[in-house]
Amino acid sequence: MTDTSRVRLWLVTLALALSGCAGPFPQSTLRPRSDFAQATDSLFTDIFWWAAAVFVLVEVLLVVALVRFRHREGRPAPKPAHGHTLLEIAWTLAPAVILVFVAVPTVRTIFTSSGEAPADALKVEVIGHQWWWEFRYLDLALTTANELHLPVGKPVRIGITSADVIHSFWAPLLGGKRDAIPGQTNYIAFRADSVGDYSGQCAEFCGVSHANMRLRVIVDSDTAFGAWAQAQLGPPATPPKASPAEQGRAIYARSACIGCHLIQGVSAGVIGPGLTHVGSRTTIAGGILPNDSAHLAAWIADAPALKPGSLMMRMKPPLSDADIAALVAYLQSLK
Amino acid sequence: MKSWLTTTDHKRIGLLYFWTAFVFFLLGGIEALVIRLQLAQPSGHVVSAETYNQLFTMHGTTMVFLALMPLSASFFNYIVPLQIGARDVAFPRLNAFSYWVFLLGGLFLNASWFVGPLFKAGMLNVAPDGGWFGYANLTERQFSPGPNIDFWLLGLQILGISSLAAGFNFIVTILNLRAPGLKLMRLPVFTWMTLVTQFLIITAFPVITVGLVFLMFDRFFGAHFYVHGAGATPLLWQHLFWLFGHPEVYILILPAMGIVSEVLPTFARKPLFGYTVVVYSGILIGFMGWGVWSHHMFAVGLGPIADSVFAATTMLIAVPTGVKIFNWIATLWGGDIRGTTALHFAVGFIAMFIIGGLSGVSHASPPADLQQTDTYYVVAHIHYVLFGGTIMGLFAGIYYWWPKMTGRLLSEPLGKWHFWLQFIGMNVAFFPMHFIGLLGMPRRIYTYSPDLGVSDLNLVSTVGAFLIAVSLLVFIANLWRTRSRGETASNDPWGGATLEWSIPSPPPVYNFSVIPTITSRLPRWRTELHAPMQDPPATPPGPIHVPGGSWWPMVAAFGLPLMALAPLTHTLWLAFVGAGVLIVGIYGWAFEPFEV
Amino acid sequence: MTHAAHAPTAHYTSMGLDSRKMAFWAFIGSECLLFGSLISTYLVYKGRSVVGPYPHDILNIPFTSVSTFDLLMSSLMMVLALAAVQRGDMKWGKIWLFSTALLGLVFLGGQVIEFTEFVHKGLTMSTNLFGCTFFVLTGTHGAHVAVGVLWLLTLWVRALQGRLGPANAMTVEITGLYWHFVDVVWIIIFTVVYLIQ
Amino acid sequence: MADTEVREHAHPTVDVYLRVAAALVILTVLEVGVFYVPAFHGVLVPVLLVLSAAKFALVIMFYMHLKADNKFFTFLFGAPLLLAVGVMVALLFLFYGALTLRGAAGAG
Ligand code: HEA
Ligand code: HEA
Ligand code: HEC
Ligand code: CUA
Ligand SMILES: [Cu+2]
Repeated sequence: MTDTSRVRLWLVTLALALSGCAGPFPQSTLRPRSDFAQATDSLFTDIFWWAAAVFVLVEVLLVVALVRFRHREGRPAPKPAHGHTLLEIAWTLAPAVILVFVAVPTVRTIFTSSGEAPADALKVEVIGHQWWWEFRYLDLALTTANELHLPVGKPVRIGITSADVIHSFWAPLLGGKRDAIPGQTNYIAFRADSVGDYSGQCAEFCGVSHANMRLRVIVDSDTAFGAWAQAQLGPPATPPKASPAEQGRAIYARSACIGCHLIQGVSAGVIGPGLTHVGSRTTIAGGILPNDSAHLAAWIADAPALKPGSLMMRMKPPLSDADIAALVAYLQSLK
Repeated sequence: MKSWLTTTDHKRIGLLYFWTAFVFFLLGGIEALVIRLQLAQPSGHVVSAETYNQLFTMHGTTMVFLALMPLSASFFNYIVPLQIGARDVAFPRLNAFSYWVFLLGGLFLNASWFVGPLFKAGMLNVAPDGGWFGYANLTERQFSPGPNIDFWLLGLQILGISSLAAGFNFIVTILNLRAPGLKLMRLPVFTWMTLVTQFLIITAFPVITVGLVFLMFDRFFGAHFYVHGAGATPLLWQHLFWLFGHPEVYILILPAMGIVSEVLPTFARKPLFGYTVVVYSGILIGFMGWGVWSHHMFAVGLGPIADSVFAATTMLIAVPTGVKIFNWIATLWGGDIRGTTALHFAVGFIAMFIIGGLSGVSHASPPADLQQTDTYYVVAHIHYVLFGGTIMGLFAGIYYWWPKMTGRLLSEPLGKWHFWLQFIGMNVAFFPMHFIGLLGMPRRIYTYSPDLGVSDLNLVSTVGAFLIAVSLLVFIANLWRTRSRGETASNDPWGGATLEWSIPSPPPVYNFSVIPTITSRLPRWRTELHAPMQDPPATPPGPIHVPGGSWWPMVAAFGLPLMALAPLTHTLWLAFVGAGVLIVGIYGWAFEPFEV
Repeated sequence: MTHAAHAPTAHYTSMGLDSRKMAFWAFIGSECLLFGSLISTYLVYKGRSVVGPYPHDILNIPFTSVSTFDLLMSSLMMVLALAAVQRGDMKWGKIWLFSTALLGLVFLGGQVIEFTEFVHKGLTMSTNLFGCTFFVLTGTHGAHVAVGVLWLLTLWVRALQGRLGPANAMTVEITGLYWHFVDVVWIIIFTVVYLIQ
Repeated sequence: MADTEVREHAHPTVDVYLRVAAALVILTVLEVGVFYVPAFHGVLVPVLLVLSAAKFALVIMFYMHLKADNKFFTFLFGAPLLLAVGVMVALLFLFYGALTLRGAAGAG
């Protein structure tokens, strides 16, 4: 058993014991699932043990001093001691030496995890918006929102930037966060080592709904990823004639929706997330709501009620329930 | 009443600082309790998202600028002149000015809770909501159109003036008003740390002032200092803020370290171990604090070289800090330790601060910090250093110097209750935050998903916060009780070594009936070379002239919030009125006869 | 603070230095960080404006050279005023004090003309980054000059009233420290902003 | 106290003040001159920095009396000044160095 897994086990067990529930901890930083996350995790483990040693040493000394030298009647007055040069040198040097052991791997890891990736890495651009994520696959000419699909085992390089204020892109199991800063692109690079559905969220305070700016990263097998990309590249589904979905498309096309959303061939808005394949996503609204009829309907009726401050304002005039139902049907058809 | 409003007596100003800051501390604490209530459960509904953001912003701002700094200032004011054998500070009226500016600045900031209706918004709607570090460009008008951020940036500018004025005052006081024979290397460590802190203040505050001025020009006059579309970068704000912000955290901790360095020797009946080293490491900490600011920016993409440099400088600070810790332990070692409440808090400081220091070192490693930054792991760090460190240290100071300041001893049994409840409470409240953060909960979120698996830990933390509240109620009860029933204090209830214990508790207005001449670092103790000094006589040999009060510092102070109201309400004439009041105040002050 | 507090009753001080002067040097140290931050910002944002006018389109070196000369001369007047007051020559003390203030006013006038001209040429605070950093940096300096002028005029009036004499030399000296510091800052600004484009 | 008092007031004479003023004017003329001479363009920045540093030093040493005054004042002024210069250099490094320091990955 490596050190890393040992401390992880220890910490998780302790947390489990404290929390009493058997959560899988979907955002734990102690369960690395990529080379990048692995590197930071083992670095943290190192530091943790050094810190634990210093902690124990200091607390033990403190307690011993307190117990041994507490006041007792009749004890002679303490000998004044003004200092001790050797001791001073020792406890200046000892921490310095420990710090060398921390600093060297730190610097090494900084350079190995600085976002450089092989040329054939899959390149994705992440753009933070108040309060949702846009993902652009640069080589695939493909854009999606809030749910990032990646192939397992392949190097990926993620360029992170923002369209408005500063956000921070973070999917803990896959690695550390990087800030999304307007006018600047920051990079992280990693290779996910197992298939799975990883959650993450915006980590820099970005306004009212910062708490509601979540995301997920879905790491697929190579084939599943290919199939997904293929589907996303296709045109939006055309609803069958006279279905509620077709009615929904008509409503969509004459509502305010088109001003903000993109559906290929239908509308070209850029303020909100693209909806061309919105039906294929498992969540909506920055990953806070499941993508089902009830939530979609509630969202379309009054987004800010579900997500304070949402820039998708309440529709004015309000849409009728029937219209909303049709819209929902249409959006769900956009697989 | 009038005598308090016009007072220029450092002791009274110290008490004013104390009570004002203590009330702000309770306010910040109540804000924290509401935060904890909201987070006690996932998807909490105690407050709205907007209110939550105002709460944590005001909590951080209040604790840092309105509670901890001025609580330290209350000891600078009360204790430092006594420790150096002075009759007052160098500029008594400037001192009063600092206090009034602080009070008005604090009221200005907190008025934002109530004045929503004046801005056509609800109550609890226009308080600052951009975080205590107010990151641009979120704080630009485009993304924060309301007056919220305006209150914050104007309020902080006002408070900065107070701190700067006090900074100059105390530097001169400590350097120039020492009693004869009190060489620099004989100064009590608390006074030394005060001096270092003042140097940090006068150098760090101008930087945030500039950052705030830029923000003000952006918000009010259409400048683009932090707007990337114009070629600028919001990162400039982060640099300016943390250039100030990191020295600021040492401004918060050094006075507490000074207090601990006074309390431990007194109750271990042993001189401070390695006095010189402790002093120099304090100076070094202050100096090194200037070279580490980008460790708050490890996620912004400064590049591997800059990250490495700042990681190294940051880690180095652990060395002088560790030196202090070891010297404190060595002070206890071989002593004859009296377990007073003050000693409990001082030892609590060491025990808890180190936890925060060590998590700080884990932040100092940039790759590790990429997983930690902006999570509750950082919140754990800051509360271990600020609560486990500064607050513990300040309480040590309160229990230690309260008899000197009021003439009555706080109750020891209640003090122990207070200590243990607070000690347990803070660990229950803040220790789980390490796990909460490592398990992936970001900071500054008003709601979190039950799926994260941190709900129970959060509930535990909330319980801890309320335990702290109970401990503070015990403390308040202790204060209350002591007012009338506390044991009266002699000159020197603890057997302290420093000058403040040689005069009555509370001291007479003139402090020292005769200015003492100092021959030793521990003037009141017998050491190998020195006999204890003679306490000054109970009555002064001749009349001592004490300056009367002055209204002008307060008048001048009122000019500042008036000026701040001008941009806030878009009323130009208020700016002139404010400037006029300030100028009138200063002229009145400059030309009134006043004998120092 | 200027007058009565400095009655000649020499107070004991542990460093043997005048407390006000010491406080003032600390203040000047603090101002170094203020102007340091402003100048740093000017420098890091140099050349990042995305639209004009750019510095070389608009800065008028001959004009500003004259202003610089003016400010340097005011510093000379200031030391002469101090020397006069110290030797008790209040006649010249008054003259030099007033000249210092006058040259300060001339400098301010020059700045007003400069700013107005820039605004006419299309450079305002909100035009571009050059505008932001230029106006805030030079404006902060100008504000310092304005305070200095007010202060000097106050001393001059006190002198006219006969309430300023050799006993107050320290007050004049401190005023001078402020005034020279403002001059020194301008020396840097003139180089960094105007000459190094 | 008396001796320190004397030291504090040992100010230069009017003569020195005048000569410093002359030096300041000459340096300023040089600065502006250098600015207009094309031959200097390659070394404009270092030359200007040296010249203005010289002016800076003259004013603080003679007009602000730091040269003759108590060394402690030099510390009160010099330490923050050094800090300010250090901060400036660091910031310039961080802003201008960013592209190259960040290496290939950061440069995009
Ligand atoms: C009192 C205030 C205080 C103090 C004293 C400190 C002390 C330290 N801090 Fe902390 N810090 C804050 C207050 C403070 N901090 C605050 C408020 C924030 C958050 C701001 C915000 O974002 O809102 C913060 C954030 C913060 C960050 C940024 C985290 C992030 O946002 O990602 C970092 C990163 O390096 C850091 C590091 C350190 C270090 C290395 C120390 C060191 O000084 C600690 C040194 C002490 C010890 C190490 C213990 C004793 C030493 C020994 C016993 C010797 C042996 C030890 C070793 C060999 C390791 N701090
Ligand atoms: C400076 C010191 C300081 C202190 C002392 C505290 C004290 C506390 N803090 Fe503080 N905290 C900060 C500084 C401090 N904090 C900072 C800088 C931030 C970052 C802000 C930001 O992100 O912008 C922060 C953020 C912060 C958060 C994170 C918010 C978020 O990111 O969303 C939390 C959450 O739990 C928290 C909790 C607490 C608690 C429970 C206490 C407790 O210890 C409080 C104890 C006090 C009390 C419990 C009050 C007692 C009141 C009474 C007894 C009532 C008496 C009433 C009458 C007499 C009328 N704090
Ligand atoms: C003012 C612009 C605007 C208009 C008009 C608008 N939206 Fe949106 N929409 C947004 C924004 C912005 C978001 C992202 C909000 C968030 O997550 O915080 C969004 C999100 C959504 C989402 C969730 C997408 C996802 O993957 O998370 C759906 C579905 C949606 N809108 C549908 C609609 C429909 C249907 C209409 C018309 C009735 C509409 N929108 C009108 C701006 C708009
Ligand atoms: Cu986006 Cu927080
Ligand atoms: Cu820091």
